[in-house]
Amino acid sequence: MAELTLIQAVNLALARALADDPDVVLLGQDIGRHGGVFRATDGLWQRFGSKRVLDTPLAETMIGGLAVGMAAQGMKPIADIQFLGFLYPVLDNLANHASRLRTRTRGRITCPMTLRVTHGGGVNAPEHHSEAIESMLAHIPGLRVVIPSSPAKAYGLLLAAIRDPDPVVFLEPTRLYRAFREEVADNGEALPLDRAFVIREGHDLTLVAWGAMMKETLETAESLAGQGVSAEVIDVATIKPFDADTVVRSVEKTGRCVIAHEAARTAGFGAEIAAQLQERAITALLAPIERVTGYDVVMPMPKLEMRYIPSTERIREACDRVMAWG
Amino acid sequence: MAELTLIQAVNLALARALADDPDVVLLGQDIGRHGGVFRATDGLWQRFGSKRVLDTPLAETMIGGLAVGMAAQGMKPIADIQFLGFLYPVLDNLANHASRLRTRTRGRITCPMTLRVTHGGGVNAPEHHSEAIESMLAHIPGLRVVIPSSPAKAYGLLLAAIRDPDPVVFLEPTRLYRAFREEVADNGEALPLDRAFVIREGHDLTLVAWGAMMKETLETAESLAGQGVSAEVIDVATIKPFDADTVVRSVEKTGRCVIAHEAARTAGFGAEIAAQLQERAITALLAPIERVTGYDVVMPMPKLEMRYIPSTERIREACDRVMAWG
Amino acid sequence: MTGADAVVARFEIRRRRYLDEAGQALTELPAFATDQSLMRRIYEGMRFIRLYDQKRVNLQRTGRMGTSATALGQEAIPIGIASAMRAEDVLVPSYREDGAQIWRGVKPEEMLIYWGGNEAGQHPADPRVAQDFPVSITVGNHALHAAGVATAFKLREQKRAAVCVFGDGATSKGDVYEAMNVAGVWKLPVVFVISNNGYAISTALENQTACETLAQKGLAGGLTVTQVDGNDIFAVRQVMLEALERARKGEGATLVECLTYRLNDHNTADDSTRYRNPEEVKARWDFCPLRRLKAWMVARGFWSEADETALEARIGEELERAVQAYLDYPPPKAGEMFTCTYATLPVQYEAERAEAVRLDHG
Amino acid sequence: MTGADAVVARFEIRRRRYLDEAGQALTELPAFATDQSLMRRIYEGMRFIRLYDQKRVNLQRTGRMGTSATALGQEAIPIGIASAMRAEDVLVPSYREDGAQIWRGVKPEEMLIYWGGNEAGQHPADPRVAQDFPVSITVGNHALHAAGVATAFKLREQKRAAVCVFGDGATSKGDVYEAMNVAGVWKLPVVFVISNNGYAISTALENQTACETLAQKGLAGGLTVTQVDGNDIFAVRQVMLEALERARKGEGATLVECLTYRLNDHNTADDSTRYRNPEEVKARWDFCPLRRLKAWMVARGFWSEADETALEARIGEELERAVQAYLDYPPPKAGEMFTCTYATLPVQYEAERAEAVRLDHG
Ligand SMILES: Cc1ncc(C[n+]2csc(CCOP(=O)(O)OP(=O)(O)O)c2C)c(N)n1
Ligand SMILES: Cc1ncc(C[n+]2csc(CCOP(=O)(O)OP(=O)(O)O)c2C)c(N)n1
Ligand SMILES: [Mg+2]
Ligand SMILES: [Mg+2]
Repeated sequence: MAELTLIQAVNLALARALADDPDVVLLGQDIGRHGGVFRATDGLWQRFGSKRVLDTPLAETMIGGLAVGMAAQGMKPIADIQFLGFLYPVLDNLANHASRLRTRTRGRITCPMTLRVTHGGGVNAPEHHSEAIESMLAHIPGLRVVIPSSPAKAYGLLLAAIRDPDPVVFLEPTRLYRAFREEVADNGEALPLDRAFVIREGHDLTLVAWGAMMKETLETAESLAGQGVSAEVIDVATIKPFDADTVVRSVEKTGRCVIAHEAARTAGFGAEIAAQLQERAITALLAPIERVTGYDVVMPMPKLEMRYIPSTERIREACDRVMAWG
Repeated sequence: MAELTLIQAVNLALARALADDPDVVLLGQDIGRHGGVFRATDGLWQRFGSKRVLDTPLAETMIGGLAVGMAAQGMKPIADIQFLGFLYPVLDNLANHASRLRTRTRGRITCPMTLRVTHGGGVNAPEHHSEAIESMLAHIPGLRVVIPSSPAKAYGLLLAAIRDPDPVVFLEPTRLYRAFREEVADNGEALPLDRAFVIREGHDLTLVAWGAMMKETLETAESLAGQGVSAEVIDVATIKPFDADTVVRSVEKTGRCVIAHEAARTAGFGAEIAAQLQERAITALLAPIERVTGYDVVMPMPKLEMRYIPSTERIREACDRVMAWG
Repeated sequence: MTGADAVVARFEIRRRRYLDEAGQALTELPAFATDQSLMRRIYEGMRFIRLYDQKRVNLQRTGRMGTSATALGQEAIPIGIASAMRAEDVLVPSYREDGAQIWRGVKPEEMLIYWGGNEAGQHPADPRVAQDFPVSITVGNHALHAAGVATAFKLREQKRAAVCVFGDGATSKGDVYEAMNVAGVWKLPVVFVISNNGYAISTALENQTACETLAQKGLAGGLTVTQVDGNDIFAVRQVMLEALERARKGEGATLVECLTYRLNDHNTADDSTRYRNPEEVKARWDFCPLRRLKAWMVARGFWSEADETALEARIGEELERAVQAYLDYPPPKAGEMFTCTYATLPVQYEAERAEAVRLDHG
Repeated sequence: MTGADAVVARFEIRRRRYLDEAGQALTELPAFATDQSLMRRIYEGMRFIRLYDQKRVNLQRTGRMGTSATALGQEAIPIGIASAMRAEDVLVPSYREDGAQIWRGVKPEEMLIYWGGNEAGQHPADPRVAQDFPVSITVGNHALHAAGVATAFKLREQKRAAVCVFGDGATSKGDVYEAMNVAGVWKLPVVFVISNNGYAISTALENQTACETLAQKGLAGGLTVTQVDGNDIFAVRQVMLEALERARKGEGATLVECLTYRLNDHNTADDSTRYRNPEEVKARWDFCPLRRLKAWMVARGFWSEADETALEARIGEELERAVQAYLDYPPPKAGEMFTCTYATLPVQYEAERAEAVRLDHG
C-alpha cells in the first residue's frame, strides 16, 4: 500500500475507473496532455489516450451539457470543472437536466455522470477560485453531493460516485490536495454514498464538519481533550443524501453539537444539519447547536481568506460556549 | 384607492418607478409590446417607449450580464426572467458579479439592479416553470431576496427593491398573480427590505411562511382557531436578509413553530429559520420546530404538483404534532 | 479603410429550394420524389400533424389539456427531418416537434399524456424511440445534449447521428453556440436544425439578431451551413439526408436553417394579435407547406381527392382512439414522484414518500 | 449538391497589417505614425509593460505576490487599445491587460496590490479610470458587462464606447457569443477585442475551435469583423481607432481579432513545457512586437540607443517605487470584508462583523 496525497488518490481512482470500465470518459479543460491545473489527471491522457481523456474547449456550460448527453447514451462521463466559482454556468444542466432526466422520462433515460470540482479556499488563489456552495447543490433533488476529507476517502468515494447510476457532484477540497499523505490501497473498493464517518469518538460534545474543515475541527477536538473535554468528531462526507442518523446518534450521547463549514452561514448546509438535529434530538440537547461558518460576505481575496474560513480559535470558542451553556 | 391583483400591483410599481427615475429601465423577453407572458408589464412599453422597456433576445445569461453592466453605469435596470427554472443561467452573474462588484472594487462600482422572476407552482404550467429556489439565492452574500404575499406588499417591496443600492432578486408567486385583490395606494411608499410581517396574532403556535404558501398557512391558522388553538402567522417577506428577531419574539411567546415552504426540504430556507430559532430560543421551545415543505424530489408536472406543494392538511398535521408534543 | 488588408477567409450562405408556393418544381427534384408510397406517407404524416394539433388545441380549450404549441404551417420540418433519419439515430426535439416524434414511433396518446401534465408520456412504449430525448422545454439547452449524444456515437465508433431541432429564438442562446463550436472542433455526427418561424413568442426575428441569415451562425463553430425553404418538404428532407450522410461518414456537423412561418399563436396560452398583424399571418397562408405538396402530389398523379377524404376519415378515427386512450389514462399516484428521482430512493427520503402515499386521496 | 441553391449571403474576413517582423513598412502607415511624441509614448508604454511583468513575476517567485499572468510578446495589444481609447470610454479588461489599465491611469502599485491578494487594488485613485471595470478573472463573463455598459451609453445618448478584451479561449464561451449577438441587434457602441495568443492555458487554438479565423465568430452576431496582426502596433491602434469611431457614430459594434502569441507560461502557476515545444516558442520571438517597433522607431529617427538606456533607467526607478509602495501597503483588517458587501451592512450581519473584528489579531 502506498502513502498518497489526496490528489494522488483522486488520480488513482480515475485511473482505476478508466481501466475497469470502457464507458468511463474524462472531459474538461486542460486535463489531457497537461494533466490538469492541479495535476489530478496527470499521466491519464498518456496512458488511456485522447478518446478516454478529452480536452474540451473553454466553456463550462458545454462541459455540463456534453456530459448529460453522453450519460444519456449510457457512458459514464467524469466532467472536470477547474474551480467551484466556474460551476455556476453548469447549474442549469445540473438542476434542469442531469438531476431530472430519469424522472422526466420515468426511468427511460438516466444520467450516470460525475462532476469533479475543487472546493474551498486557503490556497492563496485569485478571485472566484475559493468558493464553497455545497448547500446550493444539496438543494437539487436527484443529485448526490460528496466531499472527501482524506486520500483514502477520496479514492473510495470517487469510485462510488463514478459507479453510481445517478449524477454525483464530487467536491475536492483544494486545501487538502497536498496537505498530508495516507495509506491508500488500490483495491477498487468503493465507500458508501450515504454514510457519515465518526472520525474520533467522544462523549461530551459532537463536532460536525466535512472536507478541508476536518483539519480545524480535529485540532479543536485535540485542544479540548487537553481541557478534559471529550469531543466526538464526525465527517459528513456525503452532503446529499445526508446521513442524519449517525449525527443524531452522537448528539443523543453528547447532548451538545458544533457544526463547522467554510461556506457562508446563511442557508449553508450547517442549517440543514441543525434543523434535523432539533427535529430528531431536541430532548437530548443540553445546549443550542452552534454553527461556525464562513461569514455572510463575499469570499475575500487571499489577504483575508483565513479570516473568513473558520479558525480553530473560532470553533474552540463555540465549543466553550456550548459546554458552558445553561 | 384601487383594488388590485398582485400582478396589477407589480405593474403599478413598475410604472411608478419608470415615471419617478429616468435611470430605471426594464429589460427582458416579451415585456415590450406584448406586455409580458403574464402581462406584468402591460402597457408600459406603450407608455414609456422602447428606450425604457427593452425587449431582449432570448438569452437569460445575457439579460443578467447586461443588467450588471448597465447597473455599473449607475442605471437601475429591472431584469425580467420569465420563470424561475430559467434563472439558473443567471446565477453565474448573480453570484460572481452582481453581488460582488461593490466589494471587488471596494465600493467603486456598484450594482443597483433588480431581477424579477416568477416563483412556485400550482398554475398547471409545463416543466421547469414551477421552481422554488429561494434558499440558493439566500446563500449568495451581497444579494437581497424578497418575496411578496399580497398586492400591497408586492407594490411596496418592489419599489424598495428597485431603489435599493444593491442587487435584489424579487420573486413573484405565480399562484398569487390573480388569486385575490387588495387595496393598493399608489403613494410611492416602499416597505422595508429587512422586516418580516406578523399577519395574524396568536399565542399557542407560530406559523412561518412566505409567498404563495401564506394561503395554506392562513387557512391552517383558521382551522386551528376552530379547535381553540391560537396560531400566530408570520410572512417572512425578505428571505435575505432574514428578520429572525420577529420570528424569535413570536416563538418566545408561543414556544411552538411550524415552517412551511414550497421548495424541496433539504437545504431549503426553512432549515435556516429552524437553525436560528434553536440557536436563539431553545429554552422557549416546547416542541421541535417542524418544517412542512416540498419533497426532496424534482418538482412534478401538473398532475402531481398539488401533491408536492404542502397542503393545508399537511401543515395542519404538523401543527397537531407540535401541539401534542411531549 | 487605409492600410494593407488581405482577405484571409470567404464564406457563402446558400438556400435550397425545389417547389414554389404553387407546387411547381423549380428544378430537378431529389431522387425520392419518384417514390410514390414514400411521398404518400410523407403527405399523410404532414396532414396528420395538422389534425392532431387541432385536436390537442380543442382539448386545451375544453379544459382537458395543458399548455402546448402547434406546428401549424411548419409541418414540412418535423416530417422532413424524421423521414430522413434512421431508427438508430437520436432525435433531440424542442416542444414543437410532436410530428417528428410521432413519425419515429411515439404514440399520439403518449404525447397527449405528456402535454396533459404527466411525465409518463415521455416514456413511450416503442423501443425504436427509447433513446430519443424527451421534449426540451428549456430553450436551447438540448443542443449540448445532442452534441453529447453525438460524442458518445463518435467515441464508440457508431455510424449514428444526433439531430437537434430548435427555433430562431434559441439561436440567441450561448449554449446553442457552444454546442456548434464543440461539434465543429470535434467533427461530431450531429445535425442542428433551426426551425426559423420568424418569432420567439412576440419577438420578431429582426429583434433577435442582426444576422441576415441564421445559417451564418454556424460559421462561428466552423460548421457546414445551409439554408432551406422550410415549407418545401423536398428541400428539408433532401438537405437532411445530405447532412445525416455527412455526419455518419465522419465529415462533421451541419447547421440547417429552415425558413418557415408560425401561422398559429406561440402556444395555447398566447394571443399573437397583441404583437403581430393578422394581415401578415393571412398573407403567409399562401406558403402553406401542405397545400404546396398536395398540389404537386395531385399533379404528379400521386394523390386524389378521394385519397384525401379517405385519409381524413382514417386520421379522424386514429385521433379519436388516441384522445380516448389519453382521457382513459389513469392519473399518477403521489408515490410516482419518488420512484424515478433516483435509481433507488435513498433511505433518507423514505419518510417523505410514506407521507405522500398516505395523503394521496386520489 | 443537387437542387436549386441560391447564394443568399457572402462574407469575407480581412487582415490588417502595416509593419513586417523586421519593422519595415509594408504600406502607407496610419496618420499617427508621424507623431513622434505619441510614437515615443507608445513604445515606452510597451517597454514598461515588459519590465513591469518581469518585476511582478520576480515578486511571485520570491513569495511576495500571488498568481498572475504576463503579456510577454503581446504588448502591442493593450497599448494599441488603450492609446486609441478616450478617457470617457470604458475598459472592460481580462487579467492580461495590466498594460492597458496602467496606460489609462491605474498605478502600477495598485495592480500589484490587487494581484497581491487585496481587493483594494481594484479601487484606483485616478478618477479617469473610475468607471473602468475591474480585472475579469472569470473568462468571458465580462463581454456581457461591456455590452451592458454600452447599452447605458446608447440609452443615455452619450458618445462613448466600451472596450472588452478577452482571449482566444474565451471565444468558446456562450456569454461572449450572447454579448456579440445583442451588440449586433442593438447596434451597441462596443468593441470586442480577441487577444488570440494561440493558447488557453494548455489548449491550442486548433482544439478550441474549427474556425479558420476567430474574427468570423462575429458574423454570428451580425457584427463588423476584422483581423489584425496583433504584434503590429500600427495595425492594432488604427483598427481600434476605426472601430471606436464607428461605435461613437452609432454605427454599431466591431469584433477585432488580434493575432499574437503567448511567449510566457499561461501564468506564474503554469509550466508550459508540459504541453508545448520550447522550439515553437523560440521561433515566435522573431515576431516580438517591441523589437519590431523599436527597429522602425530607430530607422525613422524617433528613437536611439541613448533613449533606450535612459528609458530603462526611468522605468527601473518607477518600478522600484511602485514595488516599495506595494510592499508598504498595509494589509487589510478583517472588518473590511464587511464594509463593501452591501451599501450598508444589514443589522443581521453585525454580530459576524463584530466577531471578525474581535478576532483580527493582525
Ligand atoms: C431558457 C428558456 N427561456 C425562456 C423560455 C420561455 N419560452 C418558451 S418558448 C419561447 C420562445 C422560443 O422561440 P423560438 O426559439 O423561436 O422557438 P418557437 O417557439 O418559435 O418554435 C420562450 C421565450 C424557455 N422555455 N426557456
Ligand atoms: C469561466 C472560467 N473558466 C475557467 C477559468 C480558468 N482559466 C483561467 S485563464 C484560462 C484560459 C484562458 O485562455 P484565453 O481565453 O485564450 O486567454 P489567455 O489566458 O490566453 O489570455 C482558463 C481556462 C476561468 N478563469 N474562468
Ligand atoms: Mg421561432
Ligand atoms: Mg489565449
